[in-house]
Amino acid sequence: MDAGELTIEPVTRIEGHSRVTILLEKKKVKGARFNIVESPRFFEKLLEGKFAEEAPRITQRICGVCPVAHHLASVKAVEAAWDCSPPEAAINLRRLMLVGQLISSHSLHLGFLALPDLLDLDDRSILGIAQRDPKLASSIFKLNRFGLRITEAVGGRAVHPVSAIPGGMSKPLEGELRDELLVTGKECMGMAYNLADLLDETGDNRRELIRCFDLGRTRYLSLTSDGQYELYDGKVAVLNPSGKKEIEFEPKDYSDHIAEKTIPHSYAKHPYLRRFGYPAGIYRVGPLARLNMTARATAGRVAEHVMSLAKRFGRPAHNTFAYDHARAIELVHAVEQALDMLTDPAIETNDVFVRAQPREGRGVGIVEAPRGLLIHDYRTDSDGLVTKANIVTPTTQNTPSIESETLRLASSLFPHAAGHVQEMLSRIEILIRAYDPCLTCSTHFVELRRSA
Amino acid sequence: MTTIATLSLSGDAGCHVILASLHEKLIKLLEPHELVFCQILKDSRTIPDPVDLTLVEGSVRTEYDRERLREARARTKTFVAIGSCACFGGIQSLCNVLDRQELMRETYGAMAPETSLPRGDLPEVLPKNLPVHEVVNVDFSIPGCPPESDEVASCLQAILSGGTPQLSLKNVCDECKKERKGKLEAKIRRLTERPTDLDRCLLELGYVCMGPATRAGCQAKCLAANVPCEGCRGPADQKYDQGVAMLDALTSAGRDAISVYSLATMSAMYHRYSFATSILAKLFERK
Amino acid sequence: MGSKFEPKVVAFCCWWCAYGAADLAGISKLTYPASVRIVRVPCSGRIDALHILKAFRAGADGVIVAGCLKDGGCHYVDGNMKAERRVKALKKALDSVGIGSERLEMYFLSAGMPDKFVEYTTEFARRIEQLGPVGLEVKQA
Amino acid sequence: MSSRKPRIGVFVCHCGLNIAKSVDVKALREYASKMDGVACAVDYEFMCSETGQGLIKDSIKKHELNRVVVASCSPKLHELTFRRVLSEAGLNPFLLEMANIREQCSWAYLFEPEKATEKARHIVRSSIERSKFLQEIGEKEEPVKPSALVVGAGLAGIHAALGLADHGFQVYVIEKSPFVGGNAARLGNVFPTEDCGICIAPYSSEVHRKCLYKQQFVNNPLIKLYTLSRLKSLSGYVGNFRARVEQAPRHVDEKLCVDCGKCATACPVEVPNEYDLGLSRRKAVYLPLLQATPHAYVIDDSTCTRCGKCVEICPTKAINLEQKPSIIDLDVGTIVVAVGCEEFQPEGLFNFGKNEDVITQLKLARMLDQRSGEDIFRLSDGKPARRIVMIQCVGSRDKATHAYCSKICCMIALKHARTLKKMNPEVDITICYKDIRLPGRNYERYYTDCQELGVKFLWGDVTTIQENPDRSLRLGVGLATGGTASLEADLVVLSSAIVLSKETLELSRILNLTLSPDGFFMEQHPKLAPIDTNIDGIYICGTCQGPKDMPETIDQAMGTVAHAAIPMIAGKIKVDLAKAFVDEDLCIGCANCAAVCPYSAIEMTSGGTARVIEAVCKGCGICVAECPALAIQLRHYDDRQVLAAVEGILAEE
Repeated sequence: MDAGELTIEPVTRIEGHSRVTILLEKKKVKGARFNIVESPRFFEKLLEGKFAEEAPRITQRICGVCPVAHHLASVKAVEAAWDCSPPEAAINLRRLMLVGQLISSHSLHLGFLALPDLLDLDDRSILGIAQRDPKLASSIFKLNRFGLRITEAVGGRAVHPVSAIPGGMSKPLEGELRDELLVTGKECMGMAYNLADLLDETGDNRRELIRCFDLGRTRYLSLTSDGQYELYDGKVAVLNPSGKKEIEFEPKDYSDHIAEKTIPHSYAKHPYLRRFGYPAGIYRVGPLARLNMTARATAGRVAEHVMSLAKRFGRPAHNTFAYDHARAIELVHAVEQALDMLTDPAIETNDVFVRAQPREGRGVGIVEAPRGLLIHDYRTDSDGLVTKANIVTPTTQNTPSIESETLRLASSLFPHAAGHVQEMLSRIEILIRAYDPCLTCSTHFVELRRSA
Repeated sequence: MTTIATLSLSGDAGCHVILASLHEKLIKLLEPHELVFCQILKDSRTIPDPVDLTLVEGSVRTEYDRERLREARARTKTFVAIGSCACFGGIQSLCNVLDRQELMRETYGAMAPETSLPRGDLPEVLPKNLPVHEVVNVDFSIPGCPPESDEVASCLQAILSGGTPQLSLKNVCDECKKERKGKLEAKIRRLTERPTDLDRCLLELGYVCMGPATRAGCQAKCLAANVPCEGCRGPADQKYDQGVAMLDALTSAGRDAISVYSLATMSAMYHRYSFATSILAKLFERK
Repeated sequence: MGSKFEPKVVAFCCWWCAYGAADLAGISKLTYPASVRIVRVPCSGRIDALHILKAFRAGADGVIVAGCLKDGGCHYVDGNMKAERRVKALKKALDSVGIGSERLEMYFLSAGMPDKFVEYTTEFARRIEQLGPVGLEVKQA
Repeated sequence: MSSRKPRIGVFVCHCGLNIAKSVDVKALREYASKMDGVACAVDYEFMCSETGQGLIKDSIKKHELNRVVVASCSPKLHELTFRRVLSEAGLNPFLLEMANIREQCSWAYLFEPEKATEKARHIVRSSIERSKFLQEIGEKEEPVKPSALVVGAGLAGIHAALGLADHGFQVYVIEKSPFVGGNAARLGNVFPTEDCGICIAPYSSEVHRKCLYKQQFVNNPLIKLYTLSRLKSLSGYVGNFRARVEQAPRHVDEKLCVDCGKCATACPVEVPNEYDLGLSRRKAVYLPLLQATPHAYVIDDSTCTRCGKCVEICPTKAINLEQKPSIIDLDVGTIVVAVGCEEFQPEGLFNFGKNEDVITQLKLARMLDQRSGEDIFRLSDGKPARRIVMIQCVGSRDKATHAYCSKICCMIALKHARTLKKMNPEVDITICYKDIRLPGRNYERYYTDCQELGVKFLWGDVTTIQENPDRSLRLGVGLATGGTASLEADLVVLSSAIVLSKETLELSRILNLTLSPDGFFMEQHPKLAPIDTNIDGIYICGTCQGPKDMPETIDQAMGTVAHAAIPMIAGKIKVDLAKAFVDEDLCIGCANCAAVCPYSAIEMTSGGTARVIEAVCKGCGICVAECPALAIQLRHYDDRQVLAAVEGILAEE
């Protein structure tokens, strides 16, 4: 095999359609492309002329895996545009829902997508896990169900919730639902610990595999509130490859810092930090970015795991496998947080809504989706209709890294891979999966700054 | 043993999330059968030929979608459309009123600082977004955005045992707990205000609630959360146009929101999920 | 071909008034454009938005809704007024889908007004002639 | 049968040359014969002739047709004929579709055969396409209760009740006031016969006069009268109405009361007598007039102090102050509405309400009815009224109040002027008018009499009215002939308009009757169905339908008797089922349909879904367009049928 192309199509066990192409020339890897062939659905254009208060329920259809994040980023954008502050109780419910989303999404990713590789199963699927370790499968299901159930209890529906409306929430959390969630939440706690331990063990067991994911150092971007872990509010911070906070900006100023580049071979675009240019300014978001950003984990199991992670990969951790471990750590933290919130009687507060007044304005709503920073940016007219919209999804932000790491991984493997092409391609897939890319999301990355 | 494939076209993978969320039920359901293709759960890369049952999620937006759909249909005995994208075109059909070139230009065009349009080996975007049945024959449809997990389980069970899936023939209002008083308020209300009377029918209060023209089976969950029905499950009888039915009902009730707001605004209310199949969308198809 | 554009106009006529007026026009040997094609309905209030839209879909270049006179002329009390509201809303919708509101019109007349029937339909058919074909794909049967 | 594959027979009529002259009927038949589903196509000179009908019947049998399209004249002419033909051939009549190629085609394009033929093709194609979706429609029978409700016991209501009772039907009459007679009982002598308004004999009565109210009405065993009663609600439909009536307490037992009057003597409360428009006074327990029917005292709850003196003194123990309102449910087959009218109170016009000597004609009627000498007197100071001015069209023919003509005010004014002149020729009477309208038989005599008696007629509008120091009034008149005139008057009498009372609005809502733009109850058709209403089984008569005089009122009352009797004599009504129907699975119970139905033909069941009462539905289909759930369809005009006609008429050839 001297020259030609190797392709993986479709990349499996990720959400959405992509193709990896490795270009070969003279027994060397010359290039790699990560083609997102998932169809564009033009959500930003679609929003134009629609009632902005409908946007939270429309835009969440961008993603069936992290609809809550879109739902909430959208409602925050509308509230920002209309200068409307929902009551504290509503924000608490939204935070709870976001944590629920994290639990369902992370458990889905770890159980259905990532673990089959890491456990090196014959049948690399959830069915294989169910066969090999029914107890593990059952705890993955329980965790996933707990997350979905939180979304349903707070949002009205398990997938595509409806309750976040400009001005707050359409309903409070009913007492009996809270009681039910507390009971299942406590059951899930142990399972989350076990899952995190399992990932930690994998770190030990599969050193050789993991070592090949040491593919360089990048910047990280996430929400943070005074150095603390944050999903819903706060500022956006940029961490440099050495772990120093370089930039911190208000969500509304995101476009001053982030620029986007159209990529010929993809329906997604590559974002980068303006200050550093492209491709130097590419960065990563998601679980690893959030953990790297967090100054200090509190005590308890979360702290232990964070230490273990730091010990294995340094701080900030750059090894892409660390994404999976970070995801498991976040899962533990999310279940803990959910239990904390549910234990506080304030979660049942009835006062969850203030009336919103449609007006002309622009608003940016940013939340941390399971896969990282999610930006919704709307302009509305005086009738409250959306005139322009821009949505930046986490996978879009990770795509440049996915592509450059694919190239690096392929290059490092290829000279030794003769005769083991399948193994090489499989590793590339494992690499891509670690990002938990959601390509249904990634196609909606657009800036609609129409030329005058 | 039945061989099963799932295919996702243009959509948000929500239907696959629902499938996954069947958890133990899914394992049990699949036990006597074989899942031969499911890009999101399994590593197989092509749909085998032949396959007994294919579930297709998502709508047809690109040439690539269309090819894969045709190929899957050709290889499949029983072909099931799952979710409202597959059944009615889904939410992305609201763009069907816009020109494709303009969409592409505005989406990828005037962008700072560098500008270029996607090209190369990317699939061509079709002039409009289509529901599956407008490209190939479909044996069953399970609508919803996403469909209810119980419904998906029972439909699959029915299909796998050789039967016909039963969907509710009633409308969402049938399952709604809100009280109707038989009096419509003439005011048009938007969800910028939460309903003042949380026990009262939202349609009567003036919200555009699609419950009357939408297939039941979801237990009216949105209504239980005080949010009007978005019509995500399509009409109970698929030969009807749910949005036009609502438009009719609301105009003569004096709440002709459509004469206040434009079609672009109201289509997202009346036809949020079914615009591609609506008569209004059909009227766009110029010579 | 150079031949003049011959529009297709569907005239939904309520049984009690407009249909009667059309009959009486014939009885009086009055003529009006042959492009006007009459569809009988019991009451103009029966006409769904769907019927009108489907008429356009099926190739109509213009649609007339003809009902009884206002202020008590309707055989079914106020079906004509309900139809009028629907037509108003639909005109807006037609504008948005690019067909143009001027291709849909509602007329009110009694069974004893054949001259009005002729006047309205002639005027409308002229209007559509000038507008030209709607340019829709005619649905394949 | 209708579910079978359509086998359509197309029958093209030449109508002599009426169709064949401009439509190429042979080519049309040929065209139709090639259409999908057409089993036979025939043309014939006159399809409606015996031979033509026979041709259709034979073809139905021979070709096993299950749909028939007749291309001929307007269905307005022969739809029923051809439906009968289908019935006789054993096909359901609703499997017929007519293609109107005469009125809407051959006659409209008489000299343009090509156009006519082409258009005929469109019409026939549309009919064929529509016929494919036609379905059999049956009919059903509903029983009709042989009883009637009459609302209002004035002149119209009494006559309607008597007529219906004469037919042998049970009649319930409800009247809101304590006594019957309505406005007619207050008018004194009435035109054109100058007899006493409360004693008019019905047309069918015995040779000598009897007082109507005392004799026939009260003694008729088939008439049950409820005074002080109001209709609260109505449910059901023709043949099977249920009316809920609330009766206020009378406090005096009608059967026990012997009219001794002791109670009234003992009663300490004295108030103006509304029957006399306050010209006389009555007690809280009272009879408004000696001839009152029912002939029993009544206690007026609003003024009674509950002192109990009447209870003590009543010799028959007829009085019960504790009596409570009662609810009565009446099951009836038909309803006659005869709630009458009121005289418009022209507050603010011509100093009415400010000056006691400005009165209406009704008050003058009461004054004349009570007269005891040759004069009537000013109400302000009791001096004889020697100069009287009447003003016509007050509140009538006037856009600011009521645009319509109240029709009887001219006659009332002339009647009163004549009576006054006959009482005292010295009285000076001037009538200011816009037009004098006297179209009734024997009415013109009043005009000539008045002229002979010296009544002055002044054509013009009264523009000013002022009070002189001696309390007399000075009127300025703008003459229609130009210039002005000035009149002095002791009494000014306003000929005020006829209007419906406010509570009639509420009644129209309860009965679901429509009101015409002038505010009166609306008849089904102004000419062809003047006593029928939008609701089958409910009829209207008298002044509640519009201003009219007594002969006309009685005409209408008799008319309602005849019409209401039709279903009750038959004992049943036939209902064809070409009506709306509800798919209960889809119905969401929003009640939109019930709200828009002009006939109250849709009721909500206990199961929360809508139900069409077929006997009431008139098949307009308004509900169908209205239903957001697409749960209602109209038989014979369902969506598929309408759309098939639309697509058929537009299809390319």
